[in-house]
Amino acid sequence: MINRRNGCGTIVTDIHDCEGVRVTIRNQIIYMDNSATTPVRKEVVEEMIPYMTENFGNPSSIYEIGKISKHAVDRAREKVAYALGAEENEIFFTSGGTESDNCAIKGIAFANQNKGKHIITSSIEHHAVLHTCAWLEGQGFEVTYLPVDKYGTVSLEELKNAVRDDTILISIMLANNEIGTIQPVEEIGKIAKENRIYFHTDAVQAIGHVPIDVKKMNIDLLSLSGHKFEGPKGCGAFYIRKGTKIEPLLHGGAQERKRRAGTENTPAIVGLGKAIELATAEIEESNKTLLKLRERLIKGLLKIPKTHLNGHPTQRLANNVNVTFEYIEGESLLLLLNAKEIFASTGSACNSSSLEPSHVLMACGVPHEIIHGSLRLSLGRMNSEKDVDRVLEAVPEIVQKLRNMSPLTPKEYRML
Amino acid sequence: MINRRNGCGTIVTDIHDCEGVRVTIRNQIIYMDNSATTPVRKEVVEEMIPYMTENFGNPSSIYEIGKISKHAVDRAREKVAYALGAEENEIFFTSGGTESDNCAIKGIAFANQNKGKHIITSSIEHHAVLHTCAWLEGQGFEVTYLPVDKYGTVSLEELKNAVRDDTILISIMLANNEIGTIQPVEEIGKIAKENRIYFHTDAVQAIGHVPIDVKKMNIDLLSLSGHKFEGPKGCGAFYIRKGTKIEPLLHGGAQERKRRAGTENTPAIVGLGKAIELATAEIEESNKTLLKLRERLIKGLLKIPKTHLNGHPTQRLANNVNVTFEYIEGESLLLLLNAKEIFASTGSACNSSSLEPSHVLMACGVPHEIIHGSLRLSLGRMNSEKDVDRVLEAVPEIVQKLRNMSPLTPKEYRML
Amino acid sequence: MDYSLKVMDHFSNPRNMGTIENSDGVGEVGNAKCGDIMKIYLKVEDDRIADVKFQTFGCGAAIASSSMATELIKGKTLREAWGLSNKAVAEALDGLPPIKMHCSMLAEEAIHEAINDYLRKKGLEPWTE
Amino acid sequence: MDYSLKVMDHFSNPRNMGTIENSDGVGEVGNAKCGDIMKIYLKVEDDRIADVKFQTFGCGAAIASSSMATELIKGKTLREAWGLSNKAVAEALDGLPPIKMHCSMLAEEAIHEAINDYLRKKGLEPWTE
Ligand SMILES: Cc1ncc(COP(=O)(O)O)c(C=O)c1O
Ligand SMILES: Cc1ncc(COP(=O)(O)O)c(C=O)c1O
Repeated sequence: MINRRNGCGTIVTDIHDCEGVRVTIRNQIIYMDNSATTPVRKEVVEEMIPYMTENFGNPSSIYEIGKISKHAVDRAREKVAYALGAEENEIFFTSGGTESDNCAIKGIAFANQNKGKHIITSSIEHHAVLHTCAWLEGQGFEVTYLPVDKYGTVSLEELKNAVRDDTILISIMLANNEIGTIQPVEEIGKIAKENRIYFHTDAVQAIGHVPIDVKKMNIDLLSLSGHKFEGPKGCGAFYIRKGTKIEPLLHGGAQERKRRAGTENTPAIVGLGKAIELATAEIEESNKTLLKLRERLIKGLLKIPKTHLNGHPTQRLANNVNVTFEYIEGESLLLLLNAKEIFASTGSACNSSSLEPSHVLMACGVPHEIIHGSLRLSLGRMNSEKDVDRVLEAVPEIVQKLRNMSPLTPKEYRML
Repeated sequence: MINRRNGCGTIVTDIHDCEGVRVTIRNQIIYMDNSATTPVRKEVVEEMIPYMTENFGNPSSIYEIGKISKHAVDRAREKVAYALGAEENEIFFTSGGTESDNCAIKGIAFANQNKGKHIITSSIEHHAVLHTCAWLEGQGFEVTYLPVDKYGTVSLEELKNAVRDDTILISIMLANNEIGTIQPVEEIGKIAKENRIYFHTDAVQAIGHVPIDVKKMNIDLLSLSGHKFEGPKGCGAFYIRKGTKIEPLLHGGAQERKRRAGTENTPAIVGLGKAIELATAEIEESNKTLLKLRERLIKGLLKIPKTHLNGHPTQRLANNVNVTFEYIEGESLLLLLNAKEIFASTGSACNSSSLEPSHVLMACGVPHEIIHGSLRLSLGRMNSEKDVDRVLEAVPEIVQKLRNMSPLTPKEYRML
Repeated sequence: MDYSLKVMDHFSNPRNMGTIENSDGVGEVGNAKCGDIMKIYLKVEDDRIADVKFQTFGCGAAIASSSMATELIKGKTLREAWGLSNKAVAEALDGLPPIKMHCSMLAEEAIHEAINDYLRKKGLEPWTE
Repeated sequence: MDYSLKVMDHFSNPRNMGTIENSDGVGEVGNAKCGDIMKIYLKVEDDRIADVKFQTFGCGAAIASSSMATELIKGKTLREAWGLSNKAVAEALDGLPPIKMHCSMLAEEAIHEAINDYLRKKGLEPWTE
C-alpha cells in the first residue's frame, strides 16, 4: 500500500499490484465523527465560492462589491437570528466555537468585575470553557465547577446552592460533545434570571439537533460553530442579548458593531448562514432518522459483554453514541476501526493526542480503570443503516481481538 | 437601473429597457482597494475546496482523513515559515491579522507583566494594535505612542529615548495600510534586541510586497492576514520566535501546540499557505510591475492642482497611492468613482463608516481641514496600465465636479 | 454606505447647486474639520423664496440633503421654509443612514442661518423658533 | 497519531501475543488508570530466552512496542535481553511520536521485571542494571 487519499464517502487506496503497476481501490468509508467536525455541505460550498472570487469586497467598503458583501453578511445574520429566536442585532460572527466561548466568558468577566468575580460552570464543559475559566482564576476570579450525575446532568439544586451575591455568570453547555447529554437549559436560564446573573450556553453541539429559543430559554449568551453542522470551519457565531454588558475580546476595527474586530470572513459567514438555515429547517426529520440509527447502534453495541453506555439514555443528542468497553484501550480500538475505514473517536477530538482520560467521563463517575476503553460514534446526515450494520459487524470483532491481547481480560471474555 | 451584481473584473448591471425587458450590461470594473482586501486567487481556491468536501477531517483526529488534514496544515506551516525565514514550529495559525495583533500584544503583556508594564508602539498603527494597547492601558499598562515625521516614518532616536527599564514590548508595523510607508524594521529590531525587549511587527500589508527575514530583522513576533495577499479571509498567521514568553489569547483545546485553541480551519490554512508561497515567489516581478503603475498614477494625480502625496515618496509599498485633494471630501469622491466602476477607499476600509478623520494622516501632520479629501488607491495583480489611465481620466473630472460644488474652493480652482 | 436611490439621485445630480450673485441672505454652517460645510444662498421676493442655491463640502448625504432641502423650500414662504425639519429632508430622501442624520440637520440649520441673515439685513429681529 | 508503517504492522499483526503456561518469569508494568499495562512471559533455557509472549492493554504504540520488543529478545541471552533499551525498540519501529515514547519505556521495564522474576524464582539476586 503506497498512498491513501480519502473522499467523503469513498476511500481511495493506491497500491502496487504484483507487476508493480499502480492500482486504485475504492471502498466506502464510514465517517462517524460528526461531533469532531463535518464536511461542508454541497449547497453551502456553492454559496460560499462566489464570495471568494467575484464578490470578494470588504463589507466595510462603500463601493458596490463591498455592499454586496455587506448584504450577504446581513442576510446570514438574519438566518442565525431566526435559528435561535434572536434579533439580528444580537448576532455577531466569530472565528468559531472556541472564540465565542472565550468572548462570552472573558467578556462578561472583565465587564462586570465591579459587580462580582464569581462564575459558575460545570465540570463537563468543553475545554474552551474550562480553560478560559481556569485562566480567569489566575486573574483573580473564582469559579465553581458543578458536579454532574452519572448521566452527565447538572443538578438544578446544586446550581441554586452555588449562586452567590457576587456571581456574575453561569456558563453551562446545552449538549455535551462527548456523551451527548442535554442539560435542562430552560430551568437553568430561569434560575439565572431570578438571580440576575448572566447565562451563557455553549450550544456548539446542539445546533441542528436541539431546537433553540434564546428568549424562552432565558439565554443571554450563546456560542456556536459552523463546522459542527456542515458549515465551514473557522467561523462561528455568538448571540449576545440586547443590553448585556460585555467587553470585546478582539480589539481593532469597528466591525460587528465594535463587538468583534477584524475583516469579516464573508464567504464563511455566508456558508454558516446557509448551513444553519438548512440544519434547523431539517431538525425534526433529521432527528427522526438519527434516533433510529442511534438506538440500533446502542442496542447492537450493548450486546458486547462488559459494555456500558455513557451519557443520558434519553436526554441525549440524536447523533451521539458513547460506550465503554472494559479491558481495552480506546486508541487501539480507533486504529483497528480505521483499518476498516470506520472513522470514530474516543473522548473529544482535541484530546486524541493527549493521554489524559476524558474529564467528562471522570465527572460522570466512570471508573478510571475503564475510561480508556470508551468509543464515541457521532452520526451525521451521510450515515445509513448499512453503515450502522457494518459498524456493528466490525466493533465486536475488534473488541474481541483487543480483549484477547489484554492482560486485564478475565478468562470468560477471552477467545484464545 | 434595477439590480447590480459584480464580478472581479466585470460589473453586471440589470436594467429594464424601454419595453420593460431586462437587459444586462457588462462593464470592466477597476478594483483599486487591494489593501482593504483581495479576491482569492484561482489557484488558491482550487487548493482549498477539497478540504471543505472530501478531506474535511479534523486534523486532531487519528484516522486517515484527519491525518490528511494534519499533513496539509503542516505543509502550509512550512510555507509560511519559509516565506518569513522562520522555523515551522514558530508559526501558528489564527483567524486573521486582528487576532494575531491581539495575541501578540496581550499575550506578551500578560506573560511578562512581572518584568514591566510599559509598551512602545507608534501613532500610525492599525486599530488592531492601537485599540489593543488602549485596552491594556485600562488594565494598568503604560503605552508610549511614538510620533512619526511627515512621511509617516518612526524616528529611531525617539524610539531609543522611549525605551525604559520596564519596557516589555515594542510593536511597530512593517508597512502602513493607509499611506504605505515602510518602517526601518531591521534597525528597530536591533534596538529591541540591544535592550532585550520583545519586538512585534504587524506585517499584514507587507506580505508579498516587502521581503521579510525575521532572523535578520530581529523580529520576535509577526502578524499577517491571508486576505491581503489573495489568500482567504478569516485566516491569519502569527510568528513567535522560539523561547518567547507569551500567553495564549484563545483558551481551549490543545491545537497549535496550545498556543491557539479551536478546530483548525484547514481549508483556509491550506489557502493561506498557497497564497503566501505564490506571493513571496513573485515579489520581485510583482513589485516591478506595481511600481510602474504606482508612479504613473502618482504622477498623473499630482497634476491636479492643490493635490498632495501622503506617505513616503520612496520608502513605500509598491501598491500604495495616497493623495489628498484640497477643498473636497473623500466619501463623495468615492461615490462618484464608484459610479464609474472604480473602487477605492479613503483612509482604511474599517473607518469608512466612521466620521473621524484618519489618525494616520493626522499623525503625519496633514492639516485637519484637508484630511477629509484623501484618496487611497491600492493596486493589485489584476490592475493594468489601462486601469491606471482610466482612473487618471476619471479622477480629475470628479475632483473638479466636487470642487465646483464646494464652498471652500477658491475662484481660481472653480470651473463654473 | 447604504444610501437610498433618492439620495444617490440627488447626490449625483444635485439640484440648485451654485451661488446667487447679490443674494438676499446667506447661511453657512459646519466646518472643514468635521468634514461638512453647507452654504445656502437665498433670493427673497414678497416673503417668498424666489430662488435658492447651495454649495456643499461634504459626504454624499450632505450633498443630497442640500439638494433636497433647497428643492423643498423653493417657492415657499420664509415661515414655511423655516419650518422645514431635518426629518422632513431625510424622509424626502427616503431616509438616511443613522450615522448620516446630522447631514440633514446641517441643511435645516443652514436654511435658518440664511433666513436670519436676510432678516438681519432687513433690520428685522432674527427668528429663534 | 503519526505512526510509522512498522508500528502499524506490529500493531495490526502483533508477534508473540499471548501467554506461556508454566512460564519461567513474568513481568507486568503500568496500570489501567494511565491506560497502559504490559505483561511479558518468558521461557528460559540455558540462560537464553527460548520463548516470549506478551499481553498488552494500551494504545497502538504500546502494542507495537510489546510486539517488537519480544521479537528483539527472542533467542537472546538474558544479559542481552536485559540490555535492550527503549530507544532500540523505538528505532526498530522506525520511531515513535514523542508523546508515545513512554510506551517503549514500558517494554524495557516489563522485560526487566520478567527477567528479575525469573532470577528471583531461581533464588538469584535480581539485577539492577
Ligand atoms: C461543546 C463544544 N464547545 C466548543 C467547541 C470548540 O469549537 P471550535 O473547535 O469550532 O472552536 C467544540 C468543538 O470542538 C465543542 O464540541
Ligand atoms: C496593517 C493592518 N493590520 C491589521 C489588519 C487587520 O487584519 P484583519 O482585518 O484581517 O483582521 C489590517 C487590515 O485590516 C491591516 O491593514
